[in-house]
Amino acid sequence: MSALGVFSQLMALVLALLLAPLLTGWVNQWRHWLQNKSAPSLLQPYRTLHKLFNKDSLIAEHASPLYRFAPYVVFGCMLLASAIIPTISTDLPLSPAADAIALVGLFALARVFISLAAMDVGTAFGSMGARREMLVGFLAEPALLMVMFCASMITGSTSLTTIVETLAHRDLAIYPSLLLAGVAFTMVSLAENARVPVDNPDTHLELTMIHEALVLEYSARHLALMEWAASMKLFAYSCIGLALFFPWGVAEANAPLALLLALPVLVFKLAIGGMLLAMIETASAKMRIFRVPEFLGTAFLLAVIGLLVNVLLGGT
Amino acid sequence: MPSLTIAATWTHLDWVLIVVTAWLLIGVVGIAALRRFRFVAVVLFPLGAIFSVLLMAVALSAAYATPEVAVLPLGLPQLPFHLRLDNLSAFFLLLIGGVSAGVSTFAAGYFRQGEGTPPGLLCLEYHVFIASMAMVVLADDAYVFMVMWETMAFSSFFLVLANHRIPEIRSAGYLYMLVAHVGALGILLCFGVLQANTGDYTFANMRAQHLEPFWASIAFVLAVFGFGAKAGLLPLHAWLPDAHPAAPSPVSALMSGVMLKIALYGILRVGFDLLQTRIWWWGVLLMGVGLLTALFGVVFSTVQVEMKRLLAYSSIENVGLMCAGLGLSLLFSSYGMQALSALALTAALYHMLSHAFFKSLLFCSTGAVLHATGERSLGKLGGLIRTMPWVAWLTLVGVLACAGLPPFGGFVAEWLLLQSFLFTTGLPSSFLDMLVPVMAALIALIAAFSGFTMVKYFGVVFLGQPRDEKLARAHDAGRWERLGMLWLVVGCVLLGLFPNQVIALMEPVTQRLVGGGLAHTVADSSWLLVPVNIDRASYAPVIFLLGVVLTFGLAFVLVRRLYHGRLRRVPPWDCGHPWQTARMQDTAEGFGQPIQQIFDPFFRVTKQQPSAFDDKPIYDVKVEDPLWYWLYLPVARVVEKLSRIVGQLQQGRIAVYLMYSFATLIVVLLVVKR
Amino acid sequence: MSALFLVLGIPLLGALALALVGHRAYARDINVVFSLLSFLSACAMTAQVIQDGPQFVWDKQFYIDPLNVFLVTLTAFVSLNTAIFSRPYMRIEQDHGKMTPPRMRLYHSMYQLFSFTMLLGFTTNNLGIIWVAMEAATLTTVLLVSVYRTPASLEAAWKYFILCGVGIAQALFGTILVYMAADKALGSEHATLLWSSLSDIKGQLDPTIMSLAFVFLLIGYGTKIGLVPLHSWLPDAHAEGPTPVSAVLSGLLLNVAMYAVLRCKVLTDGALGTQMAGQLMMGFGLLSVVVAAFFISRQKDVKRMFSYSSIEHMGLITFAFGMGGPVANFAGLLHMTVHSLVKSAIFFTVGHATQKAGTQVMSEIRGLIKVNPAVGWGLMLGVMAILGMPPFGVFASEFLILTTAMREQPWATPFLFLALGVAFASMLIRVLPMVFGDTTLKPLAHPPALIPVFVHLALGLALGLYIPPYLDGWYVAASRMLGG
Amino acid sequence: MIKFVPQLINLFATLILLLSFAMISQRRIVSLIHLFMIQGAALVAASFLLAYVTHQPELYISGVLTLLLKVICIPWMLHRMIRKLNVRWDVETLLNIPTTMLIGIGLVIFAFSLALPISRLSDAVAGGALGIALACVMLSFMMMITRSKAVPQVIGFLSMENGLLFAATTVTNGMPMIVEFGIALDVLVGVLILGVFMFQIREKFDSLDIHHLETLKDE
Repeated sequence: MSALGVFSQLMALVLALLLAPLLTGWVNQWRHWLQNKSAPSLLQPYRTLHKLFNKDSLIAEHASPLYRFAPYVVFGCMLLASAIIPTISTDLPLSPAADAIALVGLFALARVFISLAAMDVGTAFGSMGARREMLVGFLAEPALLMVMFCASMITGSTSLTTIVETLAHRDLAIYPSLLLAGVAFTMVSLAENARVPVDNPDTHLELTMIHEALVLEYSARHLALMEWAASMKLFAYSCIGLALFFPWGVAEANAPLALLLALPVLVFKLAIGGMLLAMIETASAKMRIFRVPEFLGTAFLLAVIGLLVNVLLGGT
Repeated sequence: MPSLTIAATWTHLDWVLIVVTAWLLIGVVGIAALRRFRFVAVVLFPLGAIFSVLLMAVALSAAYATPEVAVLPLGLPQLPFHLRLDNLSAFFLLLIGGVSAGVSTFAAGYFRQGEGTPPGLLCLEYHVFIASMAMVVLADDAYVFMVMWETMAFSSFFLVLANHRIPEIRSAGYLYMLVAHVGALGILLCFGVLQANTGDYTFANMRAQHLEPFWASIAFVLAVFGFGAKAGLLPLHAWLPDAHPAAPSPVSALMSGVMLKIALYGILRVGFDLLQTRIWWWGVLLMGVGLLTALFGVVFSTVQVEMKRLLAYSSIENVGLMCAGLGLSLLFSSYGMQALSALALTAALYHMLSHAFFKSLLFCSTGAVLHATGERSLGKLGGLIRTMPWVAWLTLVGVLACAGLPPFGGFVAEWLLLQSFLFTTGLPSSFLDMLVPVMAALIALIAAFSGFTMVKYFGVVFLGQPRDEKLARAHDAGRWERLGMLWLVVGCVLLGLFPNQVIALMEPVTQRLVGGGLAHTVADSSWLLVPVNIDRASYAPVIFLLGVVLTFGLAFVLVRRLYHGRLRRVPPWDCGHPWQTARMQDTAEGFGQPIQQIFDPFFRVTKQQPSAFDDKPIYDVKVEDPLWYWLYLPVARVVEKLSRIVGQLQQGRIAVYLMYSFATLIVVLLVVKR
Repeated sequence: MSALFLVLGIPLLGALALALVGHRAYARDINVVFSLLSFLSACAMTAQVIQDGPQFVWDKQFYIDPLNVFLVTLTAFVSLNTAIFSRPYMRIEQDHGKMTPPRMRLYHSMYQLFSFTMLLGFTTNNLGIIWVAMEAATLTTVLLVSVYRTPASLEAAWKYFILCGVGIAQALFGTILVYMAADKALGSEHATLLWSSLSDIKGQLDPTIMSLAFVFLLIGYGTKIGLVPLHSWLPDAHAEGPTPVSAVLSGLLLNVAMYAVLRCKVLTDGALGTQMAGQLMMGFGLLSVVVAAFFISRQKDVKRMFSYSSIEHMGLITFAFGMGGPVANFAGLLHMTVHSLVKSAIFFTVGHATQKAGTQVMSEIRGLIKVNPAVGWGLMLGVMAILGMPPFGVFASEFLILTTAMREQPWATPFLFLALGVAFASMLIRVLPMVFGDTTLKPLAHPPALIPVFVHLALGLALGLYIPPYLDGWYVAASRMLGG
Repeated sequence: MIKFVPQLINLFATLILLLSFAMISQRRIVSLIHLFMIQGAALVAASFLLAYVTHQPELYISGVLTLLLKVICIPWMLHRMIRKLNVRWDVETLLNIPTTMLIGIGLVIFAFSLALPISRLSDAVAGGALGIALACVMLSFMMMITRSKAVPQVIGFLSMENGLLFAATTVTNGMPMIVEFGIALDVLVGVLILGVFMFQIREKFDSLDIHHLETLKDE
């Protein structure tokens, strides 16, 4: 691995840590604007995190150690995830350690821990949230996997860097399979990041909440880690989307200039992405919890069809 | 007979035989000390465990060795016991030894003085059970194979009946034995085909025969039927969720951890080794049955409310996945794609190994919980992580592994399986090309499902608040039990972290069976698991783990450094609801309910819901296996009807009887005359 | 002076002696002693055969060859163990008032006479004498079956007598036809019924007559084998007689009949040179296996159930011999041996169980394993063995039969599969609650005789794992002789 | 004289066949026994005749045996028995007489057709008798089926043995002596046992009607 490689790896990590809350803030801002509210500042997420870290953490008296570890584990998973997704460069020493499937596994690991933690305290909401989270997860996960598979069938690889390189550096071709996959991916990422229409990030409306129910018992630094992890998840998903469907502008091995260029490109793409996300959220309405399986089932189906289309029309 | 003079000259096979005899001897001693419980528990079972470790060591060193054969002066005169220790058997011996070491240690602390079968007898049955499994793997002719196979069946049958005073357990044992025997008959007929009328039942002869496709297919289907009955493939799975809970936990651990694999070994031996021809639809059949079984199993395991049943169904699921892997490998090798075939086979083998470890670990944990609480229904458990931390944390590893999460063994297997499913373009028939990705999707779905199940299992049993006040008095597992579980946990972790080394063990097997292997690609990349080539896919569990742990630690330290680590214990937030009770948590039913709603057609649900005006509202849902009503009961009814018809023959009148004889005479005379 | 005369003489003597003193208390022991003596002389005879091969005795009237030598020893052995078993058993029956001293006398002397007739049937070389022996065996067992004098036992005995008598009559007609054929082949002055001489010239026997003869012989002796649909007498006779009698009936008498059929089959095959005999036997065998299996599934009386299982196994054996060929014949002989061992062992345990429960109705026998673990395990293992669980010998023969059938007679295998499955299911579901679970039974007045049970089971087990060379030699030679 | 012998034998044969038919049709037990006795007598006569022609002393002996057994002992015992048990009539047969006769004729035809090929290549004095013997056996078999009382059944059984003996004598000029003795012994003992049985059945069920013997069944 080259020095540049190490550098870009660290770069990716730092970017993930820093940009993630920003992205969340950006999306929130846009949502408020679109809903004619006065938006909070772009840096609000940072402030919240800072505040939370300063507070004393309150923990239910019979909470087990698992409850306290979970936030760190989740945080670690998300950080690792964003480390192996090619955000600005495909020259990541860590990326061979985990390919697309492992990435999905990573998300699953995080999900399992967050759900277990939610069940640990044993309040009604915690377990309800855990159940719903797993319900969403076990449908979203395979769908996400299928989306990845579409790309990897085209590129003949499951390693993200290879996928991005191949997709980015072949002359523009229209892949109908990728179109289907794209739609499926959008639906999945909405569900996974607790967005409308599946979940609503900023209500505590008991009957509908999923993500908020999970972290209901958490406070202070644990809550901060959870939120940070959540925003990093959003960041990671967006990056995956960009990497799969708009891979242009991601730097390659030992190309420092491209690296310099890649950063603004990424920021630009994220900005657009966030805006679109906000639009979708505003435009659509929250659906009943039992509609969610249908929603995600559709996503799964679309992805599979994409796969089949790919086989049928022969990847390239 | 090999010379037993100098230990130096002993072959691997001799050592294995020594272990087996040792086990049998232990069993006999157990009979001698029929009711001296302490002795059996503290001396005999650990002794057996030691020999299991020995077996494991032997198997490890035999993995690369050339096949060794021996002939015991037992069995039929023309057909003495032929034994053969080749790489395949070595692999399975490794599995048997590794798991049984842990389980025997656990058993040392598990069996209690009590009703039912006396401990000494249990000891005998237990050791005969593992010994017979080892012998099945060694068998090199049909006769010894069948003998050991059935010995395995009925020793485990008696183990299942250990607490025979409970009628349910008796009926479970009955069903188990019945299905096992019917399956065995199938296997018998399969061997009947394979010996191709030569009257020579050695496997060597069977390998030499080249059957015409028709007979070969019959043999294969019979094998799938027979071994599938033991492995719990659809639709012959019904015994499994009954028998596993009925048995004492160590036995369920062995049955589901090892015995199911032995059944798959049978499919491997017949389908990949003995049968020389391979036809593509065999592979499709195996895949189809496997995936169907897997989906069925996992869907049912999510809605179970009894911990051992839940695990049993999850075993069905895993067996299905392994079967799918085998099928894919068969499909590839029928088209002569060695590399991919080897990949799929490796995935299946890996899954067998890791499942053996984590599933027996989980069953042991249920045993510990059972002892601590005397409660097997999920609905009454909860919060045990506080009263029995050892069991809880050890179980967590097993749960993560079973959920197929990185960086544990289960994930590696699924990863390999998906890899092999993923790159299957270029099969001759486009139909298969379409089929395989769909199957991959199905596998992904199933894997995600098992995550759901495992969260349910761990969350409901160990987390939350105890749903029953007697749980507060629950005690943690004893010394032996911890030790046994620890061993299994170590197995899970190692399998997760060092896939390359493990795959190297499987190399000879895949080379023998499908003439390909991963070792050459795996070898040159030390810390990366690279099935095909680095650009295509790679996975490094160690780095992965390090990554998580590092970020974990870093975050932990940094948060404390930059801010503080202050913590206050308070009662949980009651949502403005003054009295919160443990019964307000999700029950097991509640947790599985969404799945039950989505997959409604899978189940046979009988609901009893209260109306709004009930003063004593009762909510009761019974979720049953529809196959029981579609297949098993009708068959029973048909038999009953037939026997009623037959019964009419014997209706007591001597004149009628004489008429029978007379008619027979006339008819036969007519037959002969023409 | 051959030991053969001892083999035949001792039981005859025993019959006479016991006819005089059979009602005394010590008669039980005398019974055992005589059986022991005849077993010992059988061993001596076997030793002679091992030393100097097959032997003719008394100008060829008697003949010991590989086919019957082990059967003779087996018969002597099983009847010895049955005698041992019947000591406590009949004593308890007497205490219960089911037996009176005169009946005991009848029982004992008939028991000896019965074993004499069987041994005679095995050892004689004369087809006519085989018939006489079979008829005599029928008569003695009729008396044994009816010894309780209950209406049921009388009915059973009557049916037994009439049906078997008629059947045996057919066999006699067959024998006459064989004699006629011999008469044709050899001329009336050298005409003979000596099997050995006939088998020397079996090629010249007239096929038309022999085929007709075999039909009558098969139907005649088949009635005693209990082949469906000639079996009707069998379950009644087994269920209503004293248990020791049931044990020897299904353990030994069926073998004698089967042996007679085999002797005739050899001649017929030789004369016809076709598969006719074999096909007939296969047909009957298969029918018996299937029908018996379904009968088993609806039994309530334990002894009836096991007698149907005897029909099933005899059917299997018949099928095997019908299939012919070295492997199948070998399997058939092995199955005959192991079946008589295991089945008699089962009847021993069943006898004790029924005495504990005071009934033969299975639904009232529960949890033997708590009252008397030895009896319970004996029954369990015996049933496992008879159901073809390895490593018991029954499995060995079923293994050979099924695997051979799979390629030789594939059409038959589905039926065998079905029948074995059904038999397994229906027998296990009955026996399981009898052995395991909680109990309602009371312990016995006198200690049960369990040595015979476990000796038999051990032998059955041993034969699955190791067949001693002599026995093997006999099997092989016999199956070669049976050809097919 | 010699040249009449075969006709004579055949005459006896037909006589025996006739008697079996008569037995089927006969309801009165006493006359059944008489018929049975006559049949035995015919059998004896036939065997003596054969003995005289073929100069085989064994046949004389077997003839004497038959005489003692079938003509003297057994009928006498049967008479005593029915006097003791006073059963006179076998009123209801399971199958009415004419039908039985018709079936019987069918059986005879069948038996002859079976025996014909064999009798052709028979060189014994009266090879043709085989068919008749077979017919007798079958007829008595049917008689056993149709009769619903114990005694007639037994008589049917015995007349079946007559048929067999007839076959033995005429077709093969007598079985080996030892076998003959054995058979005779068995028959004698058999009849004795049957006699004992009938008394026991009588005392248990106070009737010799076989309908009482239908309790053991599998329905």
